[in-house]
Amino acid sequence: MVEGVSYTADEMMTVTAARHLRDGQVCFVGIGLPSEAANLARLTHAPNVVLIYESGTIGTTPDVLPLSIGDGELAETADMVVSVPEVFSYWLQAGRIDVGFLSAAQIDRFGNLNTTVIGRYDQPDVRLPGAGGAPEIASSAREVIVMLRHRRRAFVPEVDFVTSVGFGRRGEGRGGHRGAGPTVVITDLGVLQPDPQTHMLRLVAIHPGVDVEQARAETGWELEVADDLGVTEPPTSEELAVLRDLKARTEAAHSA
Amino acid sequence: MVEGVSYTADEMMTVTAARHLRDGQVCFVGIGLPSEAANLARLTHAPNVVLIYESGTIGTTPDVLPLSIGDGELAETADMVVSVPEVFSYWLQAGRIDVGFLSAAQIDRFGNLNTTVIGRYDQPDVRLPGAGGAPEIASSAREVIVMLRHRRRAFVPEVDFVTSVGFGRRGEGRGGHRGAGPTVVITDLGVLQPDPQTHMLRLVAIHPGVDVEQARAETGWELEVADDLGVTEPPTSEELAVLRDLKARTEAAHSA
Amino acid sequence: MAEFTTLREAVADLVPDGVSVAMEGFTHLIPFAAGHEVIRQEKKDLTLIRMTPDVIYDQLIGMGCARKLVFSWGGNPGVGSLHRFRDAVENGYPRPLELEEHSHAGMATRYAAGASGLPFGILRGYKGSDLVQHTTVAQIECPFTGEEVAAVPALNPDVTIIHAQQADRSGNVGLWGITGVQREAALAATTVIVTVEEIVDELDRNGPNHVMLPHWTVTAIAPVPGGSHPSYSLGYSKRDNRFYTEWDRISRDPDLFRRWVEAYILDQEDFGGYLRMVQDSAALEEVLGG
Amino acid sequence: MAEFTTLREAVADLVPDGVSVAMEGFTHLIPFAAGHEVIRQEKKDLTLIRMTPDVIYDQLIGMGCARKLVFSWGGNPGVGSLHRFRDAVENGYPRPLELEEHSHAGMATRYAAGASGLPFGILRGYKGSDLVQHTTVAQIECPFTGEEVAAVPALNPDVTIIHAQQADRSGNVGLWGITGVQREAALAATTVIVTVEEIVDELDRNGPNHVMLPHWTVTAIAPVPGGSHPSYSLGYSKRDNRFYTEWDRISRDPDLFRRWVEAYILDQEDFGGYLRMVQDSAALEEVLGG
Repeated sequence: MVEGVSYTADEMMTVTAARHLRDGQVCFVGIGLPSEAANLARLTHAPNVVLIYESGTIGTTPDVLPLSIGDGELAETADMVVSVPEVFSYWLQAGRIDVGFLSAAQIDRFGNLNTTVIGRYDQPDVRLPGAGGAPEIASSAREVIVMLRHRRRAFVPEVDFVTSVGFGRRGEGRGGHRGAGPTVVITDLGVLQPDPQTHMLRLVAIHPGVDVEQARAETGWELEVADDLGVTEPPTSEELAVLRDLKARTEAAHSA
Repeated sequence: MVEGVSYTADEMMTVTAARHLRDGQVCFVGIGLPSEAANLARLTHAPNVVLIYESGTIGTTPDVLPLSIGDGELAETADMVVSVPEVFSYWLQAGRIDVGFLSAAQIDRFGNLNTTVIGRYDQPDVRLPGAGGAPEIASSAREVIVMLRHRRRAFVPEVDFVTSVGFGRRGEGRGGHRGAGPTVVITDLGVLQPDPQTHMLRLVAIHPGVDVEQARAETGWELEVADDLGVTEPPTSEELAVLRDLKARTEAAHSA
Repeated sequence: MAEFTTLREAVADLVPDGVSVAMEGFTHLIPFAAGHEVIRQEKKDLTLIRMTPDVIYDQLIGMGCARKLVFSWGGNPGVGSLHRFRDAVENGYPRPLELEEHSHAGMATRYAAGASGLPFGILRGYKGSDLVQHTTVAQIECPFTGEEVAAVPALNPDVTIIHAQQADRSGNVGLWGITGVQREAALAATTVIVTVEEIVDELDRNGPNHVMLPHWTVTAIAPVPGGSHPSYSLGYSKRDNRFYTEWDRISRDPDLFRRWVEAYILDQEDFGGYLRMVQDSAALEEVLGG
Repeated sequence: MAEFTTLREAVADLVPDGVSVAMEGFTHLIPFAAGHEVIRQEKKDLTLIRMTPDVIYDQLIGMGCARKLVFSWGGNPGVGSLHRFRDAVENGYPRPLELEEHSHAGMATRYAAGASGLPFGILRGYKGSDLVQHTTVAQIECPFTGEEVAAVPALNPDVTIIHAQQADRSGNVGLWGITGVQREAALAATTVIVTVEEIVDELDRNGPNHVMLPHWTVTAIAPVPGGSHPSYSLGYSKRDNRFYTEWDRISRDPDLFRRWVEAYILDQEDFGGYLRMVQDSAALEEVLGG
């Protein structure tokens, strides 16, 4: 879209998330967009980023993206593979994770995440997969990067169920958790961060070509916008090339 | 001593202990006499006995006796080697051990064992090595075989320090522990077992050529003797041959 | 103590109706063959336990074998929902499904406590999550620092079933690659059934992360080559990603699902029959179209 | 994050007086070279931590480096007493030694809690043992069953020092054979120093029970071939059983002990000098006789 390089909103989201990782950081990664972003970082500016998947693969360097959290590729390219109890106790809970990635079906203005149910727990409208590793990633990782597509049904004033805590139902803060919680929420429209005082998520950057009103319209609460609202740098041609290469390799490998 | 086969009192003790193991039992073994006895059992009537040493070696089949609890031989001949935390949690504490062997500097009439201090804890006359794995072997193994030489200074009315509990200071019983405790005490003079009612150790068998008075004299409390006092079968020539072979191999290996 | 047997006999003898069963596997080494056998033998009222109930649990739940599910993440990995699981929870179809829901960290702690012979395990977790109001978790205080941590009850399945790469002739079981929580699930259980790709003279222990269950911790071993399909067995088979994608379509419609289970499981003698059928991609359209 | 350095620099920079230090090793891979370096640099007021303090801790205690010992079994394995340890406890010589004493199971639980970031760990243990009156242990109740279990405080050494077979050029550390509690001790510590037999291009991970510490969990790595003598490094060296027997004689007499430490440790530039000296069996008689 810019300078003749065309890219999709998902690519913008992935590239933005990748840029948030610094070289050498230890990342707890889930499947899907987080895995794409973390591996893009590893293949571009952060070659020494350490990727941990909850299946127990530590320091893994997959050549193609995993389709599941336990693909053989993850084990075969890992520095070490540990048991699932160990990955949660000696590695996540011990505070060894710099950055945890999370997604959700719903997020509220205080960064609380719902992956459990839409509707009432006992009689759900939609039963979602559940907690998985998320509650303890949310509490134990030094910081959490949330990635999800910016849609009004996902950005709700109050989540139906707090699976993983951000800053609490009333924005009361981190309640003694060791990690800093969701320091950034990256969407396909822009970037949100919690206000240091109120803990309420506000728009701090929009992606090129996106209108602030669009972000407001897709947010279920009255979205605050930072005074110094930034505009994300569009993906470089290198970022795009590496990402597309990775996805093409992945596609080829998984359809084989 | 009998039928022209001569043997030592220690050999009699080891052979007696070995006979107490049944094929297929899972044994938690310490260094020294227990290790001798357990391996003798494995090399004679109990080829499928499973030996576990607290260094984490599970199903080990050493060709020579280990000098330390962590000899390389133990790891190299083991079915598996696990970490020390795991050997105590997933294996001993979980109740997977049929028989635990223990020794001690002192034992009292209720089978309580002291490996901590002679004298007062804060100002000991003799500081002993300490607990090691013994307290939890004493509580978690299905039964405990105690092996120690029968001397008045070791067989005391009350131990100076209960490192590992037998039937309690006043013989009150097992206090909710899962294992049955010391079901047999094997010495170089004979065999003692707790009275089912009083939990007091009494002499149930003497070794050939040993006088009951000798056992009484070497016991620091008034030793009860079973009405049907048995006499241990002397070592067979096969038992002796296998034991001496094992010890000769061991000596040769360790002095090399 | 491990007995060599067939999967049919193992399930018939060792998995009575009403017991709690963990069929564990973290994407890798999922015991699909065992799950099919449970369906084929029409087991009822099971409490199914698993951190990551996936397609095989979707099949069991869809066929009404389960009364209750103990779990921490129920989805089709990399694809989306488990539709039979959702139907049971959202609509009570084909029967209501009681849930006992935890986080992964909580489930892993529960299994580890079970394997350790402890009544409970502790972790930093659950705090601030609404899970607290809907599951069995307690806060306890550190007697030394006063800090609060979460306590969760030990998990000791009546039966744990896993799939492994190898067993040797003594019945020692070897598995490697992503080993998940299988060792804890097995050591926590009263009865342990293991299906294996292969029986070998000596376990292949070259390479890191080899995990063993000694023969005396295993109840029954049944060789079922390919027994983890559509999951995989590192060194033996690849994950059938296409199957997972197709499952979304098969499971969405209760009638299609039923037809699929009849053709691929109930009408088959054993897992070998299923494996022959999934080779034939035309068969699927015929079954679902019919 | 692992820095390659010399053992001298690592001890000088990372082991200040007064810290708590765990030099772990369960008979195998005992970091003797590191212990000698601590003696050579005359470190003071250390809290020494170890499940099985053996000859190297006897040397440290005998030289007055330690203020306190946290342990579960203090003996010369397969031989008998640690005489310098006994002298410190029984007679306060050369200085009093405070004891914090546990069982093996308790110490293992404490390290595992430390490695897990928990304030305490739980186990079935201590009940009925007089240890309860002399150490830090509490009874806590299972919130689900009411059963009582023991709680012990987490153990988080300021510094853990271990000896391993290999490190690769990125600083990943590999060890195998009997691995004891080293992984937990390292993961529980603030600072981790590892001496290794060899630096290799790629870790040799063939064979079971290979354990790794990734480079980003290690502070400093120093190559010290033979650095575990008289303990051993599986695949590199054999246990020097004769040394352990001789130690009984050396350590029994404070003067012999002092002469031995001067000749074998203080007068040597580094562990290489010690290793050359122990090769020469005549040297010992000369030192002890002199």
